Amino acid sequence: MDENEDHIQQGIAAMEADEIFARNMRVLEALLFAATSPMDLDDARPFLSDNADLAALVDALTKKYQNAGVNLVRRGDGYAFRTAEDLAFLLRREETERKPLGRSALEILAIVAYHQPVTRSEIEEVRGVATSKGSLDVLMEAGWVRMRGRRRTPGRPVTYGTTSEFLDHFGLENITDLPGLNELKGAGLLSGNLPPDFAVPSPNDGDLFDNEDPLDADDHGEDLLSELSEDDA
Amino acid sequence: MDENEDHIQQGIAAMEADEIFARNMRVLEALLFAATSPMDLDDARPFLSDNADLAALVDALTKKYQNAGVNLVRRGDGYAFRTAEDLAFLLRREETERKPLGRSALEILAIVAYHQPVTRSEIEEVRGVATSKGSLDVLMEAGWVRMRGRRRTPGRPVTYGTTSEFLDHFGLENITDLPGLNELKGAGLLSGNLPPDFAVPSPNDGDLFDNEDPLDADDHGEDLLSELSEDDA
Amino acid sequence: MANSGHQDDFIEDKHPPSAERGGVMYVDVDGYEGPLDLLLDLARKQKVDLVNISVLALAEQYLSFIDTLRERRIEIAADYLVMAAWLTFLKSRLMVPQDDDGDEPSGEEMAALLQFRLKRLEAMRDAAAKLINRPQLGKEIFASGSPEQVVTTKISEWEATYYDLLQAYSVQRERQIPAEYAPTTRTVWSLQDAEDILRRLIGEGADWVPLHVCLSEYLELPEERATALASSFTASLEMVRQGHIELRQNQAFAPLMMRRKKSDG
Repeated sequence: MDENEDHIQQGIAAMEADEIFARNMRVLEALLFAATSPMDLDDARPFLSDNADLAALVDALTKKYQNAGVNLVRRGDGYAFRTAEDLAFLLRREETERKPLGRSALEILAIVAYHQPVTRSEIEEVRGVATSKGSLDVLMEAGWVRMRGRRRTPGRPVTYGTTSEFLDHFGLENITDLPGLNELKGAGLLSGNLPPDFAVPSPNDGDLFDNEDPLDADDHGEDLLSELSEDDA
Repeated sequence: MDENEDHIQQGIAAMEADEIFARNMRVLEALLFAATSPMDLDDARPFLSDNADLAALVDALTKKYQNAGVNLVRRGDGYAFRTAEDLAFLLRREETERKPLGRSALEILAIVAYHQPVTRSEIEEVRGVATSKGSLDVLMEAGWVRMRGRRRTPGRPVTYGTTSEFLDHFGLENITDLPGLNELKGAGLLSGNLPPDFAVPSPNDGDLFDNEDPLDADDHGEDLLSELSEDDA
Repeated sequence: MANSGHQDDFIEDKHPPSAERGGVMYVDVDGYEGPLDLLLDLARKQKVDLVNISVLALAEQYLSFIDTLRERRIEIAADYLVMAAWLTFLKSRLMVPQDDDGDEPSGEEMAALLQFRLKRLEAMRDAAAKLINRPQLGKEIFASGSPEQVVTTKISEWEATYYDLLQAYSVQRERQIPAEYAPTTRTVWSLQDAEDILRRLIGEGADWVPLHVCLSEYLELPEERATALASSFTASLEMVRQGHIELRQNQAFAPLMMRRKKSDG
């Protein structure tokens, strides 16, 4: 008798757990569908059952949409539904809102992405040419590049990095998914002026480095030294 | 031999048809997801295989999302993904703001409470100042004051009274629990020096009085006479 | 995603047309983004991998290009001249046999550095091309086109206490009580009034008279009793001080007797 009842109880508990999981999945599905930009899963917590297993939910949801016309994708710290990549050709439409990036802006974007955190003078070192003020502004206006902090070196130059919108726009799960990153690292081409056999840094769009200070709230990146030199010129 | 081959051919054709259908479904799914407004199915035609059975596709897609957090729904002439109705609460946030009731609103409320059924001009008579419509609106929005009916006198002014929410908020069981003249005096709220004819009415928040008419269903309390006089002013 | 065709388009299409006519290279220096860009373009013309490039040949091409520009009196930005000076130095290092003092970079080291910088710039251009050739959001990949907004409704919850309500009622009802009050004038005897009255009552007689008998006419009025007693007593003390009258009391609580002072003439 007892054993039987136990089994029944376990059965009921399992059923309930299944129902709760299914409901959580629907809630997460609805929240992710309703959002345009990637959503931090923690933001869904208030709407899920207590102690919901977020990882398991995302896993199940990702699988559910694996072969659909819409996929659940990871973008940095968040998740979002996006149309399937293999339908790209079919769905392709010329973007009208954004002006295409100029050659130099795109080059700077790539340098920021692969070398971040990077200062303006380091960008200039790679390109061998002064950076016109507009180029970085365009990238920041597009929402792809941000000021991360200030390097703890003389002059305290502003450091730049990419944003989560950058990941989202170019369909990258993480900054380490940049195309060709490993080859570049292997070839020692991300190492500044270090000889190739030194430890090669990886791009990092997250936390500040040890040699970076956070920006103050009222620090908008005006760089006294560079402003002065520009005024002089 | 021939028959066998026929079967194989049919099998291949069926397989291909399935694949085409599945692909069309994915494309439609992606298009509906990305559409900025409910999509006319005909707009999907250029993206689908020739002679795709739109009705069958929509049917299959509707079924697929039937129990999901998001449903495929018809909106006007088009279709769109929308949050499942039972999850609509996910998209509604409520914020309650606590504000102290203003002095004049409080005074009007008190007069309505004691003198109900009372017209606006009677309120003004007791207060000795003009009553802005806004104050009465605030009280009605708060759910404490309601329009009871119209007084059967020239101009047919609206009569106001209190609601059961009013009783709830102030912890009264009945409107007659409001303290009378002697109790107000006893509590020190009214001074001893009152003229002999000073009276505190016994309030009534129940049925219409004999000289009150019920409000018509389409009567929202607009007061013809006072509107006119306000226009003149 | 990136195929080399795309990439070349993207890199090359904004470059100025450069062509060799009659052995002379015409290049618009304004079309280059700095000396490194120019060097990279020249290096590509060697049609070998950057690893196998002849740095010496590259330096010579660069210097002769700059010379051409100078001959044609084209103004050249300082960046290009700095690079020209550096390349001249590099060239001399490469051509003159090394003295092994180790302090100065050798020609080979300088050449390797140049190669590194060219390779890195090229790598970044390739990376940029690969990036821009990825399917982009809003172009090939799409987010939900009609996201459902979270609607926040603000509910005002009014606060008022029962006491507030009753007070508001009482205050305004009282405010509206018609102000038809008759001022109740309290009679108060001033000291001067009391003195005048005492003088009159005592008259010219010099007999002892009890004070309360003098005042009996006033003491019967309840509203005047207190003030009449207090003021006349105080006035009488003053009058004693001034020497107009005399006061006498036989024992505590006995009637207070007074009379005109004899000498007061």
